[in-house]
Amino acid sequence: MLTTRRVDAYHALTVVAPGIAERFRPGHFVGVAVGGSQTAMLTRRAFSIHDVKPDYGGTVEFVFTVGGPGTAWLAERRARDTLDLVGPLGRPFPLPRDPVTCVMVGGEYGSATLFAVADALQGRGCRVDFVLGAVSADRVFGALRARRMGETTTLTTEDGSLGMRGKVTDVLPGVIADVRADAVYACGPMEMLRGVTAVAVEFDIPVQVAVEERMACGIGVCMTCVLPVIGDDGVTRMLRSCVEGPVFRGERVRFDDVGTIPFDALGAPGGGSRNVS
Amino acid sequence: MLTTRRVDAYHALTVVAPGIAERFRPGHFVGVAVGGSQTAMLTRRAFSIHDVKPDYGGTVEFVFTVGGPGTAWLAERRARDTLDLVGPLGRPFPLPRDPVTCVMVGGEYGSATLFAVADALQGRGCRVDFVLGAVSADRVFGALRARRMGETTTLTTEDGSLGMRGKVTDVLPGVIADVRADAVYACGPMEMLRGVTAVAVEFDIPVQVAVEERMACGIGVCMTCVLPVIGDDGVTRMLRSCVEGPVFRGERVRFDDVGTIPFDALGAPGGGSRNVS
Amino acid sequence: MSVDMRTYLGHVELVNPIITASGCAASGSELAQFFDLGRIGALTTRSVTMAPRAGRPTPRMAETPSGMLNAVGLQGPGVDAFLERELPWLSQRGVRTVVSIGGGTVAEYTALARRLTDAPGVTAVEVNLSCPNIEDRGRVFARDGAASAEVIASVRSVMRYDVPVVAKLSPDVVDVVSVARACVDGGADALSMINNPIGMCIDTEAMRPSLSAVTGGLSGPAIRPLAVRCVWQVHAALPSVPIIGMGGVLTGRDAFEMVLAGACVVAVGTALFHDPYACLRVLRELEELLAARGFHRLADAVGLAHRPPGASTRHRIDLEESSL
Amino acid sequence: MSVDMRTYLGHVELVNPIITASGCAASGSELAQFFDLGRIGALTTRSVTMAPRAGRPTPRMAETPSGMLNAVGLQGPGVDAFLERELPWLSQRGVRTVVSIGGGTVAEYTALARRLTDAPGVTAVEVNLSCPNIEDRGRVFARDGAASAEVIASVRSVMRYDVPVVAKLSPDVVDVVSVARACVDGGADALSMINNPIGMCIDTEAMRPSLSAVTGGLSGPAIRPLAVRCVWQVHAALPSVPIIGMGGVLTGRDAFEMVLAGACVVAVGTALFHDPYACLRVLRELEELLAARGFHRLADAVGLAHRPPGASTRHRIDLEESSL
Ligand SMILES: Cc1cc2nc3c(=O)[nH]c(=O)nc-3n(C[C@H](O)[C@H](O)[C@H](O)COP(=O)(O)OP(=O)(O)OC[C@H]3O[C@@H](n4cnc5c(N)ncnc54)[C@H](O)[C@@H]3O)c2cc1C
Ligand SMILES: Cc1cc2nc3c(=O)[nH]c(=O)nc-3n(C[C@H](O)[C@H](O)[C@H](O)COP(=O)(O)OP(=O)(O)OC[C@H]3O[C@@H](n4cnc5c(N)ncnc54)[C@H](O)[C@@H]3O)c2cc1C
Ligand SMILES: Cc1cc2nc3c(=O)[nH]c(=O)nc-3n(C[C@H](O)[C@H](O)[C@H](O)COP(=O)(O)O)c2cc1C
Ligand SMILES: Cc1cc2nc3c(=O)[nH]c(=O)nc-3n(C[C@H](O)[C@H](O)[C@H](O)COP(=O)(O)O)c2cc1C
Ligand code: FES
Ligand code: FES
Repeated sequence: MLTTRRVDAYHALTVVAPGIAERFRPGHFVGVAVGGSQTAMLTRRAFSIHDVKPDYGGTVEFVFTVGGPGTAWLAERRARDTLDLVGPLGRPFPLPRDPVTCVMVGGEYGSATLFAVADALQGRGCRVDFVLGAVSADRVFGALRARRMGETTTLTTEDGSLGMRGKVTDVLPGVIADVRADAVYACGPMEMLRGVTAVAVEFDIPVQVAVEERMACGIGVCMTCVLPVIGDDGVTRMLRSCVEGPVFRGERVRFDDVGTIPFDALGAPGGGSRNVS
Repeated sequence: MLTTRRVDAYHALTVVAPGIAERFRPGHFVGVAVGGSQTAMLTRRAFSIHDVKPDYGGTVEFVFTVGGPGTAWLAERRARDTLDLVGPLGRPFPLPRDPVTCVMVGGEYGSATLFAVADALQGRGCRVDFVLGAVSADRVFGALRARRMGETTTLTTEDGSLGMRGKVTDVLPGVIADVRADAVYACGPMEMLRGVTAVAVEFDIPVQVAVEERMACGIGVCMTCVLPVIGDDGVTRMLRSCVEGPVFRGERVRFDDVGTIPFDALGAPGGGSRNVS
Repeated sequence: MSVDMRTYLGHVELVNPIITASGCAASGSELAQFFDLGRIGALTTRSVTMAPRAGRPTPRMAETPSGMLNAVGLQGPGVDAFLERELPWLSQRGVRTVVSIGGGTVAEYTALARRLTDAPGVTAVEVNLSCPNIEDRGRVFARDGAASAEVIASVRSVMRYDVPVVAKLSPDVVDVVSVARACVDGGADALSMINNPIGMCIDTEAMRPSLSAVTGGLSGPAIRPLAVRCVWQVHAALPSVPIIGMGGVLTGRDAFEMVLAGACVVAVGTALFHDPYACLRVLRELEELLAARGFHRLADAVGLAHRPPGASTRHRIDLEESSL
Repeated sequence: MSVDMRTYLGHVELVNPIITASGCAASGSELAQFFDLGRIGALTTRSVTMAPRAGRPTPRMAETPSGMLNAVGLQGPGVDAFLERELPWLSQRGVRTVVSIGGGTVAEYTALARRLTDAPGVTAVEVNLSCPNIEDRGRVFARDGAASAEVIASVRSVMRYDVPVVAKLSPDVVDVVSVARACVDGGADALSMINNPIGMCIDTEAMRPSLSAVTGGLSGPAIRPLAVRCVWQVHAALPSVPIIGMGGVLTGRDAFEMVLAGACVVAVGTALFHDPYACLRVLRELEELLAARGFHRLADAVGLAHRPPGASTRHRIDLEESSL
């Protein structure tokens, strides 16, 4: 591990990981082992990759908030400690062929993953605008960088301590209209993704969302991270957010049914199969 | 935690623990929590107190070898890390009223606990001689200090790399005879304590031994650390080495029966009670 | 805001729900050096047997991931010494005492109960059913509903009417609810769970079992999910029966989990080996958690996790309050 | 010194004893990105069901001390898709495949076995008996020796003679040996243990069960002592029956513990979630441990911890060697 810094309410860790940095594409995440040897914490924690740099053969940075014991342990790491990472994991964000206008919508630490996407988009001549939000100013991640990169940047906080008082979905329609957006990229809490998707559907423009589900493995073998997604054939399947996601086309994700098995999903109970376990 | 140092094959940790230092008497041990928060290692590790000093309100030092994961974790601690100690625990060494001659017999890290005893004995005008042994030179603990404190110091190693080739029990009879010892104090592997006790019995002088049994609590509540000890009434009972020991009169400990329930022990199976669990 | 932590075992009131688990506090006097035993809900004794018992040979313990194995074998002085020395010591200090009993036959359990029935200072009797039934090829009572019920009925019949009889259940069964129901039908005033599931580990250096008894009882946080599941299932089936929940409780959060699952009393066992003050710490942490969530009474949280998906907590609490 | 790591499931030889545990390697292709599946003893598929299954709602997992709870609910594409896509993918790559099957009735298990019997690339069939028996009020087959034996007998009767049938046992029983014996009498060629004991945990913030399914299967090191105990007891009672040992194996040391207890094959499950390379690492570590202790053959270590107190290891090994 290389450096550790505080960014407002967040911790940022930079790790030397050439193998991961090399294969990185925007939207990828890493699985981080927590607790050290003899720990009682068995499962890796998933974190979106915020940034990769070429130094030291390749470094990876991720940003996190302290929630439970695993992130608390990570927050105590010091420079030169070693970290055990697996990655890059997940399906990255697809990028448009043409130089279109894209709105990047980030909530809380969700913003962290968007800057690499914006980089790539700008590399393809796309125009990029930012809409970042959180409950309070100290939880809005990357406002400065957004201002530097984006044509426009709109900030929202629920307590009004920064930018507009409210949610990103309150301002998103205005932004999409003003900049004549062709596409939306979003990462943040599921509730926000649902709202952002609704807005994009309203404007009939494509929206790519990076979702978050509880993950035990991150590599597609445990089947714990599923959510209901509509396929090209119109059939709803319980897809793994770690390997078939975390990036999905927003309108394909049945946000209202997350945490359930929709009756019309393939293999739903009663839908022909019996619930044998 | 204050300092950490290597002493040949051993690690020595000094911890600021005024409450323990204040109540310390030679023979006491501490229970040390290992692994930090969220660790899978549930039980404290027991270590004899090697030394206490008045600095910082009172410090405690213990000496250990790395065996399993708990001691491996302890060996990785750095100065200024915090340690969770319980103590002082156990029954300390009884001291003679009169200024007699005592031989201190230490095996491996067992020597560590003897110096505080020797101090106390010399404070009472006793003559102190040392017999320290181990498998090899780097595992003989405290030879220098013994040479400074003891009238005589005899060292043994099984590979002959320091002092006489052999075990402490090979040289002990000679030492007892030469110095006309009145009593023996011993700490080390159970096999050594058994041998030392045999020698002392041979010479018909009292011997105090500090034993070692697997301990889950160290405070007398779990009943896992028992061994067969003969009481004043001649009855053998399974006594807890953490609270009724670790110091016992050697001739009272039934070394040959450690790891068994002697048929004549109070409450032994068949001895009236049934084995209900 | 202070929380009313009183709770009941049958009709016996405990000042708070945190007690020690049997066999994890020896005779009580050992812990008394660390804190005033009167401050916890009750102290549970090790399982008392008729005759003195030397227990099992050592090694009696082995550490396992987030747990430990023990094979103590009910070492203890026997009921005579218990009644002469240990129980009086506790009652003189006003320590509420749950006396655990263990036997090899229904007759032995009954004889023990008879010895206890007139002894002063017995708050409740906990019947440790995880003992081999000598009359049934050493099959453990707790694994058989009928055998358990027979023991409980017999103990209940000789025990003083105002001393609750608690049946202690094992998780090593096909259906813990059916055993629980059998015990309640047999006259149990309360249930405690879980006793140690049986496990073992092997010393890969010696290439032999780590415990001299080969197998031993598994305890500690590793078994908490099994314990919470048992408490949950039994409370769902028998909501009116008081449950002493135990198994891997290290913190107030863990105790709260047991309470939410349906326990009105929570026992702390293995945690005492790591922290002699564990009971007081768990009690304080539990009270803080309850207060932080706006509970006025512990009782309002018991089994709360069973409420239907719709129902809110406040609602439930308001209901309780309005019924004052 | 290299160790002969070959082992046998019935008469089927495996190049080494380390396999994946059912449901912990999905369809196999996911792990294939990390290493060549041909290098492990075998890959066990998730439990295949007749119809496609969407499984349980999320949350499906919760972390517990040294373990985790899962309630996936056998999500899978159903036997048709399995035979069309997943099995051929494996057999084309020469991956030895243990196919796990799960059903709600004896008929369903039997129908599944019939579908598999002529499918190429089935190394063995593992019968996941931890499924609710629809015809017995949802009682899990594995908890009842007779029901388990009925399933095994029926599967055995339709399965090709040269494909071993493995009965997978649950620890949530009174006596694992009696269920094991019933399965062997029913025709099981081998036994695997343990499937997940049932546990639960509660989210103390939401004050509701952490899993949407309320209860789930406990896995990981926390349950290893239960697994080792089951393997030990069954090997002691049925020394000639091959045992696939699993439950919390993270390292070569853990696999060696299973082997010493009596397992000739060791399955790695939850460890794969933490380390995709776990199987290869465990295999290497196990081989190193065996070599360091002077074993020439894995087979010489199987059940070795059962040797009488007097007997030395060398002795045992020499015996084996002299019998070459
Ligand atoms: C694809 C993906 C990307 C993520 N990126 C970030 C990020 O960039 N920054 C950040 O702060 N957080 C991120 N998260 C959430 C992060 O994984 C959780 O906050 C973290 O696992 C919590 O661990 P804990 O020990 O603190 O909490 P605990 O609640 O103790 O975790 C217990 C268990 O639940 C799992 N878990 C708990 N919360 C979540 C969650 N929200 N999502 C997935 N698993 C969870 C943990 O992995 C662990 O197995 C991401 C999650 C996913 C799925
Ligand atoms: C009274 C007493 C004083 C001791 N003093 C010292 C000392 O000064 N220096 C030193 O190096 N060692 C000492 N020991 C031994 C020390 O406690 C063990 O070496 C240590 O617990 C091993 O922990 P581990 O995690 O490395 O090994 P592990 O084998 O992983 O320990 C697993 C479990 O077994 C217990 N255990 C293992 N070995 C022993 C043992 N020999 N005695 C008691 N419990 C054990 C541990 O406490 C733990 O609960 C003493 C033991 C006792 C009882
Ligand atoms: C060392 C030890 C001794 C025990 N002795 C008894 C006993 O005598 N009687 C009994 O009913 N339970 C006994 N138990 C089981 C505990 O009372 C408790 O049910 C179990 O350990 C689970 O709780 P815990 O994880 O908090 O320890 C013992 C447990 C341990 C660890
Ligand atoms: C996420 C998950 C899914 C599982 N699915 C199955 C399954 O489909 N069929 C089965 O027989 N066992 C299943 N198991 C049980 C494992 O095969 C194994 O028996 C158990 O987890 C113990 O091993 P472990 O501790 O190494 O994981 C599953 C376990 C987990 C953790
Ligand atoms: S986290 Fe395991 S399959 Fe997605
Ligand atoms: S270690 Fe627990 S009683 Fe001695």
